[in-house]
Amino acid sequence: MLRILYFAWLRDRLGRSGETLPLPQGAHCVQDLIAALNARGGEYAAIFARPELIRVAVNQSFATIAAPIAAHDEIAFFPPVTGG
Amino acid sequence: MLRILYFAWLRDRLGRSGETLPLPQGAHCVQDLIAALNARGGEYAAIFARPELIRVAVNQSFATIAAPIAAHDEIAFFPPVTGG
Amino acid sequence: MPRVTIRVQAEAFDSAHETALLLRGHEDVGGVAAFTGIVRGGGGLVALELEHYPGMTESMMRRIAESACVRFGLAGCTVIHRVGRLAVGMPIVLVLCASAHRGGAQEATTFMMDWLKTSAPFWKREEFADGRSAWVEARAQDEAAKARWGSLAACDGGKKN
Amino acid sequence: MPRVTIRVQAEAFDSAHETALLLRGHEDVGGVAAFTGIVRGGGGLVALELEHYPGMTESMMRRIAESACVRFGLAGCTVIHRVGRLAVGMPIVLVLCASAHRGGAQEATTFMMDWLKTSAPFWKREEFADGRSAWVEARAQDEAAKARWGSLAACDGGKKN
Repeated sequence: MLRILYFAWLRDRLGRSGETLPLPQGAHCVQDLIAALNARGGEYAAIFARPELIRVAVNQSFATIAAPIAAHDEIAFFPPVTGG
Repeated sequence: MLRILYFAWLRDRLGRSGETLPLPQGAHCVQDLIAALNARGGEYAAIFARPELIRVAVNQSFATIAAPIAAHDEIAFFPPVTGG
Repeated sequence: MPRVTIRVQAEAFDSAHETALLLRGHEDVGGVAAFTGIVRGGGGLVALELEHYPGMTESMMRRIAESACVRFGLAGCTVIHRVGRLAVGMPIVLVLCASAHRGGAQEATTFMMDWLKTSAPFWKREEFADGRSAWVEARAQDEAAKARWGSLAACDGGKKN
Repeated sequence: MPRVTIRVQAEAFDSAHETALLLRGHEDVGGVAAFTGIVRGGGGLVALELEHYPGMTESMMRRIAESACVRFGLAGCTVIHRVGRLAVGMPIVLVLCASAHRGGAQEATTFMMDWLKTSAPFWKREEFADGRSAWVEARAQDEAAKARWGSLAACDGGKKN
């Protein structure tokens, strides 16, 4: 199972901080996962149809949407960071 | 009377931290005072014959050797500063 | 080995105590540069709520700190970032850099703040006196500030093994 | 009015306490940059003896601090310089600059240290383990560091009235 995490306003909009999910059929990279989430419609579509608004980490390192994913990966979606 | 102060290695070499002195005859600027001190010979000459080694303050502000001086001024001689 | 300390905590920090810990036993340090970020008031702001990504935050902070130690030849550095609700006037973040010479410590502090602001997964929500609340948006100028340091293999989007 | 604190003292200072005093009642501060100078060991050095020119020291420190407040728009700054005998590892000098934004506070700290090192009348004598002792010579690079800030009417050799 993939472990998906949502932070900041993504979590607020989706109403959840994370979920577990089997690797979607034929998904090889982050972009494939985004397409699967987008296909859910509703708030998911509102967010994942605009990937330029979100940042991704795969296994706790920043990643691009082209980054490969595999079963058991931890994939986090969040807005650009604003700490410091 | 002028109040003359010496700091750091100037004080060590001259064996005194200061002195009071009447304004030397015809002295109008720091350079004239330096000439009068240099004329004493000994350690005074060793130091004041090389004014490039020393820095001057007149009434507690940095000054050049061309700065005017007058009776009752406080004139300090010291090496370049090394604080901080 | 440089002495690197990383912490994410709700509690306040004591910069003098942290400086003493950083310096302990280091006779080759000539200066410690520090930056303390504070919740700035204005526009009716009451507090910030700081959220982070536990695990990734600490590992990114450590990578940034270790890069700074190598790049600026630091004797050590300490980075403490607070989370949770922080009222106006409260300290949010502390960066301490110890070095033989002043310039390295000061530059390293700037470097660490520029990277922290853009590469450590923290998010701020603002709470206002009138009850409004809003997530802070990232600023393009923070990315520009980071960019002037060039790429940082250990921090710049590399995939961790 | 910026809050300026200047002190020359033999005693140690507490940077956290000084930071709290500097910030008290200032809701418009977003960051405090600090630099603490430390007696760096090496080459058999045991201690420094710090001498100053009482009166002129304080007035130069104040002029430098007030210039920094104007130039960098600081909410305030604190400069504390110790004198007397300071063993290796002891703090010598503390500069704190508080500002709405980070960059101003950090730049102001560098500016103040560059000016302090070249324009405040302090002198250091080094004491070594073998009994030798020698006055520290001024470094050309300190003058060069100051020079990059351009002239500073209030500090640059002007005669005080």
